[in-house]
Amino acid sequence: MTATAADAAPVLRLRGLSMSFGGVHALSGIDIDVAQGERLVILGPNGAGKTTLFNVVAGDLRPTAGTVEIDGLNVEELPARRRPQLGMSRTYQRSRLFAGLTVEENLYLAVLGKEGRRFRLRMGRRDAAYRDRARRAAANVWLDGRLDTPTADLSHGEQRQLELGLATVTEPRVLMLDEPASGLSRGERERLTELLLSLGGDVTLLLIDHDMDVALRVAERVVVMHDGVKITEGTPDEIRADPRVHDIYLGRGISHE
Amino acid sequence: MILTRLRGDPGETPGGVGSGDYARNTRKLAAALFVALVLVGVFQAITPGVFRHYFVDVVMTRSLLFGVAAASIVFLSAFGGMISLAQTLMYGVCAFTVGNAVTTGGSKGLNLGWNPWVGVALGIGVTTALGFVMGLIASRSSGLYYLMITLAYGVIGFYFFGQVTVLSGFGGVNQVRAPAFIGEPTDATNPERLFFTVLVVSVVVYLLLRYVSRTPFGLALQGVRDDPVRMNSLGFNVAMHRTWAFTLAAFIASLGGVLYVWEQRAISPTTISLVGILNLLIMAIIGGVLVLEGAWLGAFIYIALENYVRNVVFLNNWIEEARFRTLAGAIVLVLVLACPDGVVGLRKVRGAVTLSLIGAAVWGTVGGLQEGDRGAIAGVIVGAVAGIGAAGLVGWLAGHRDTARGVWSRLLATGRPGQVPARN
Amino acid sequence: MRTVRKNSTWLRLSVAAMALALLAAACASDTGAEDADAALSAAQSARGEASTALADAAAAAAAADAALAAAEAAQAAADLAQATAEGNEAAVAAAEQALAEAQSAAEDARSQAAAAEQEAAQAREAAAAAEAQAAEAAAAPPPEPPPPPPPAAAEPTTSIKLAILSDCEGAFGAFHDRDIAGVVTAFAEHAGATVNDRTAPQAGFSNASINGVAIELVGIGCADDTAEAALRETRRLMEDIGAEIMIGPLSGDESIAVANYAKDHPHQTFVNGTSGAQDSTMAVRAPNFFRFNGDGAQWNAGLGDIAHNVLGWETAAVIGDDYSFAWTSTAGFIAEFCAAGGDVISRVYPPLNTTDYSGFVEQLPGVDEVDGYFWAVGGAGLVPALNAFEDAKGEIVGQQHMGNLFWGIPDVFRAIGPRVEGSYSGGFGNAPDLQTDKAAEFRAIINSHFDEIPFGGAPAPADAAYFDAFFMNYYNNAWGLIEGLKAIGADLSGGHEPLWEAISNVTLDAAFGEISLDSNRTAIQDQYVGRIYIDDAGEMQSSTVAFVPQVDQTFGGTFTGDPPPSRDFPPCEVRDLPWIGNATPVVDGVLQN
Amino acid sequence: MTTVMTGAVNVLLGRRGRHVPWQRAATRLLITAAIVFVLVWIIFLAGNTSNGPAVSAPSDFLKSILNALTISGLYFIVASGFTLVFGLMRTVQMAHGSLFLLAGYFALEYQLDFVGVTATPDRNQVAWADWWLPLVIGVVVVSGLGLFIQQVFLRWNQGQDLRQALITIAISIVLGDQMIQHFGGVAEPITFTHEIHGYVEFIGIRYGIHQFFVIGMALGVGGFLWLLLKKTRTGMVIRAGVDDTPMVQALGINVQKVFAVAFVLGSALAGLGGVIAGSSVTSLSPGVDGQWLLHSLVVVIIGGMGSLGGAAAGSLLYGVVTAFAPAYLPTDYAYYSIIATFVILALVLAMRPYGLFGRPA
Repeated sequence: MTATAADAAPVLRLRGLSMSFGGVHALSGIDIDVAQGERLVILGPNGAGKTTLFNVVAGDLRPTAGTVEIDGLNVEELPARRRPQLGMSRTYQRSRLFAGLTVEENLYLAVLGKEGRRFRLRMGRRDAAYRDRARRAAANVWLDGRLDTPTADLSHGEQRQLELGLATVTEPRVLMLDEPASGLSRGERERLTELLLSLGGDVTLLLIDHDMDVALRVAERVVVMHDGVKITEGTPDEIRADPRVHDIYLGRGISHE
Repeated sequence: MILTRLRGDPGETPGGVGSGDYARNTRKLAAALFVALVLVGVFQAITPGVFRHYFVDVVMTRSLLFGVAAASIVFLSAFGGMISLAQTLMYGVCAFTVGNAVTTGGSKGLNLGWNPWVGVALGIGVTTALGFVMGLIASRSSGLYYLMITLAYGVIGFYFFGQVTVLSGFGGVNQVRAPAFIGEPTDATNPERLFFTVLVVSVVVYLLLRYVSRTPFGLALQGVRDDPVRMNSLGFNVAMHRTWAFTLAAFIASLGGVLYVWEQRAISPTTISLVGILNLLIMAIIGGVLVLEGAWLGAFIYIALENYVRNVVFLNNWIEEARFRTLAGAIVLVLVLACPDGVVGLRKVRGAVTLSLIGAAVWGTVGGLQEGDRGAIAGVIVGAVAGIGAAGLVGWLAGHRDTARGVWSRLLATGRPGQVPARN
Repeated sequence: MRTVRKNSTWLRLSVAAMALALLAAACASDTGAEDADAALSAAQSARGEASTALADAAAAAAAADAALAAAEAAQAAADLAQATAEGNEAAVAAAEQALAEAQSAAEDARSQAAAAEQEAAQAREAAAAAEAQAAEAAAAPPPEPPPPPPPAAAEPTTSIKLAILSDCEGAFGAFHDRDIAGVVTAFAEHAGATVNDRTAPQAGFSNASINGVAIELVGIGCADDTAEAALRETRRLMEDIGAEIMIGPLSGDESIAVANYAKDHPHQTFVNGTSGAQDSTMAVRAPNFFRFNGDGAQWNAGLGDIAHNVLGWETAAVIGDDYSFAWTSTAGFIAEFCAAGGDVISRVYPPLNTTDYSGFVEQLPGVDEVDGYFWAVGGAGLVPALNAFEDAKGEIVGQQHMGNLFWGIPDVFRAIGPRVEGSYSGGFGNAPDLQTDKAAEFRAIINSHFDEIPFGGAPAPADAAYFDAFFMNYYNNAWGLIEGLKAIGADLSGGHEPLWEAISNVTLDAAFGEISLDSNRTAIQDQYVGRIYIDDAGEMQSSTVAFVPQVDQTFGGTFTGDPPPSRDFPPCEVRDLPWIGNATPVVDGVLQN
Repeated sequence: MTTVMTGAVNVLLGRRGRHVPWQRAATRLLITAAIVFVLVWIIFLAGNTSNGPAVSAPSDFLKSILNALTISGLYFIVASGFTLVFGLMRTVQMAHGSLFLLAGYFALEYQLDFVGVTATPDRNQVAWADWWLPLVIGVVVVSGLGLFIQQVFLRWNQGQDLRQALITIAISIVLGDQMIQHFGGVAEPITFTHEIHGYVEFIGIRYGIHQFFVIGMALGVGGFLWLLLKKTRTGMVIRAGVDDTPMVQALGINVQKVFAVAFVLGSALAGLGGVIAGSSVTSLSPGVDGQWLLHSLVVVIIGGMGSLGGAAAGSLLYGVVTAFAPAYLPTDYAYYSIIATFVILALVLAMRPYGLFGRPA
């Protein structure tokens, strides 16, 4: 795939997406198109609805209104567990790992989840291949030395790496990362940025981050949200220049985290 | 999450479950346990008559078969993160099915009079199928909710068998035949056959569950235990994993049910009443609900106490006043409060072995002097358990030693605050 | 890390050591445990209070003498029989003479044995050497016994091990001491035993002997009203402690379990405690399970007759728990009421443990649609069911209601409350208010052996047990066993079959009427109907109002065990029951015949 | 095929413009069908049943409804305490049934003592205070015991859900055993005072005033709890605590005090239920504790944990099942009404895994 972001049909299309919990409108009328291979960053202060948006797109929550299309297919009623087969994967803001299993087993489960045939009571040749993939993916997130370590024994940084590994091991077409850099050291953030930039051109990336360094270096396009509403979108430079963004976000968000 | 909470200190590394040193040590415990069991069996086989029959025929046999049933609880909680109180019902359903299928008359129930093996197959089949249905209904719940739903299953099941007189009624099904190779109970030539059967089934179940935990399904199940939300987004059907796990547990429990009905030759609703449900849970708790081997260990300790505690004179007098179940409740209370990993967790406690050996020796001697051989056996067992309990308390105190030290320091220190070691 | 490893070593050591300890304990405990005698002597020497080898020898010698004398007596008896057949008077006289001689010889041998035992006791204190000898004797390899362990035929039985099973927990836990007291009193009265503690039945008895054979109380089992616990305790008593004969259990389901166990263990003998399940004798039919009390149907004999012929009910409705005991209980009423010409127009069986009885009580006909109601609801359901009846149908009038034995138990009918005043009730076959010599004698027997018999763990006067059917049933069952043992000279050396034969033929001249056993080994006994009244002090009491002689378990042929009583068996039909119209009125405890 | 089915179902359920996966739609359809069938059965078809179809025996139908209301009221009183404790503290109070029974026993002992009898008195002997005072005593005693349990065993295990459940299980075992020891095995009832007891008859139905009293008490408890939760500061803190305990803590409110209050309240409701039920639908005997623990469980599983409205809905539904099953099952199967309980549980869980008003714990 060599098509540029601009002329490709949107791989992900959100229309009028709304989500309310009781009386609280976490999302209202979000419209976003993401093209194949695009790297989109969603910015916004705490409580802007970024993670809710992710949850809705990933299927963990069912939207109150609006549609989610992947490759033109309506998926908003499709349970989350069906979406990896469509090429989606995501990470979570706080690591959601399998604490009782080793690094390799964590990654193996991710592969298994995508490839199907899960209720087997026998390890087969296929599983050997899955494990190979898992080990290779571990190397991608610099965890190849820790394959047999129980996840619970990993450091925080390593857990974030594994979190990323779980999302990338399935070689998704749409990769959604929820604050992957949170809690990482400066060096680790550097490596993370490199990793994200090195992703293949056909991988569509959605990224939530507070960290402007990572976000704006990685982003091709930025969407800014506030109070569940899309405020603006544009290239990183446009966003930097937008006074509204300064008002709602840069003014308070950048000093910490 | 709920399980890591059970293990006590929230500060402890979350979920060292099934991994690391904890798991490796548990493996060793398991190996030792099974070697001991096999030794008992072999010993019984090569020296007929040396062993007191009662110990093998009743205490060991019952320990192992309840161990199988308790293992299904432990399997669900250790690998699936679900505490199920429906396992007693499951072995009851199987026992009732077998009973209805094989009895020939003179008993309550359908009295179908089928071949015992057909009955066994039917019992296991029915229980497993029921396990699937019940598992499916409960599968979208988790945590405490799962515990409550399964408890409701269990209690409803008790009323069901008590009230549906076509299948059983309050008096239960009696005169259940076992297959010929187990032998009739009147035929005293080879009473340990049942023991060996139960031993073999226990070992097979243990190995099976260990094996399952390493298969794709087993690993996925552990994933569900650790983080169902993530499993869902990775593409797993969490509810179905819970359902199949519950089904497998029902299958295991049904094996326990078959063995139970072979041993008792009868099954009645009171067996699966709330008391029965809690008894099985107590066994699992004594063993430590997160360690598979603990199921058999817990069952042994419970059954041994149940059988021998009355032989210890001083305890017997106390129990006459205060009742056995009070003792059982107190044991659970102490274990849950002081030693959430169950007895298998005691290896962390320095001196547990010494204490239990001393207890066994002292009480064994006292019991032997007072009551003869039975007193000796009882004393050894009760003493060992008491030693374990004491160690648990000591260990618990040790776990809180900083607090204790803090209190002492504050009491003893003279105007030198801040000297309290704040090690954690 | 290091600590963990160290601990794991500890762990391995501990498991190994515990296993070893267990093995050692189990091995050391009893070499050759199957041999009853060897086990006995091992246990005795371990306990340091049993006979020395010397005593054994002396007792054995005496017993041998006794056996010799018994053989002579038997020979003499045979001669006598032969002579009688021939009609030779002289021979009869000679044979009688021989018999008398043999009997006195046996007497001598018996007293000799007693003396020898006494000697042995003295010798035990004096000779420490004998102790060693005893140990040696005990350690000597016993002859390899055949796998099923009946005692070797040649050796005389020196003692019989007895166990009692009762409920110390569960719904009947409060009766534990009374149950045991029943057995202890029977042995004290009929087998010369000494009551160990006149205020604590659980201390048991000692020195019981029949025909020189000691009866030793080796264990008291504690069940909780469930079959499983009863079976567990039975196995503990019989297999661990090694009892040969057990008296118990208490409740119906327990007794079915125990009867089944008995059937599977033909080298032991079981005598019921106080349970009244029909199945345990009629369906299970174990040859070694005996019951000197009636069952749930028998206990209602007389009620149907009174309902139809005294109260003039033409129609009745029955309501009972939906399980076998209540079915049996209502079956007794239905069979008799219909036999007498009445019609049962409604049978309602709410499930046990029903939370809300209103839906079931609705199914009963109204108070003006039927002449009367028979109640066989028990436990926690009885009062709520009556309350629901009041709510749905109208006030309860004593004349319109009857109950089974539950209405006859003071604690229960007092819980129901004064509204059932005037209603009739079934019973257990006891009638404490009966003014007869035998009843008075029974009461005196209890008071002569016990000062106090605790109830529910609290001290209570022994006299209170007289009113308790549980006590009476345990007493009668133990007594039946004693009579059976006496009939065979307490000689179990040939296995238990002779004992079974003997017990089957026992007839007890019991306090409230003669008790004998039918072919299913259940009592044929007299029954009494009670009626609830309120005494001058305002207390509810039950007085005996009718006496029904010799009711058997088949209920005059109504029941055969197949089909068992159920929701719709027996059907309502006019039949001939021997006791209908033959019930004797009882007024102020005096039979009016 | 799927689309057609989904579409059809959507039309049927009146869901405009939304796709519903067909499994979920089928479940809904099944449940709708089940409800419709039950209604049609009760109203028109129930021929071979003890009550008969509602159209031909309307007074029986009304009677069943009244019975259902009475038993629902009792379920509600007991289960509301259970659900309150769970909602706030995430504690499954397994000793709830034991407290229920214990309060009953205390009330019984004191009632007998006050009336001056040793066994169940006649209603006319029971004066007003001879029922109300024992009620208060029973409730106060188990409230105290509840406080003791909470302070001694549960407080320092806050947040460890399962451990707390196991602790209360152990406590219930000990309590159950000791109650047999002290109060014996004979079932005994508490007696309503004659002021409460009495009957009204209308359109051929006889209905007890005390049954109305039970309904009234349930409404009173419901109203009290509603006022407490909605209108008082404590209630607001409790509600906030249900939603987010750490947040409340962070606001500087003494959560421990609120926990203690809630636990005492929950225990008191168990005790209140025990005394009222012990005077009406049950008598006090071993095993009743487990029975009412089951009732509490079923109510909150149906209604959803931690929700007062859920407890009310669950009680009502469960009460209807309890009262209608024996009346409207075919006569031969009326004995198997326990199965109806299981079915209702299964249906609710199939549709809403956390109960009608529940949320994931």
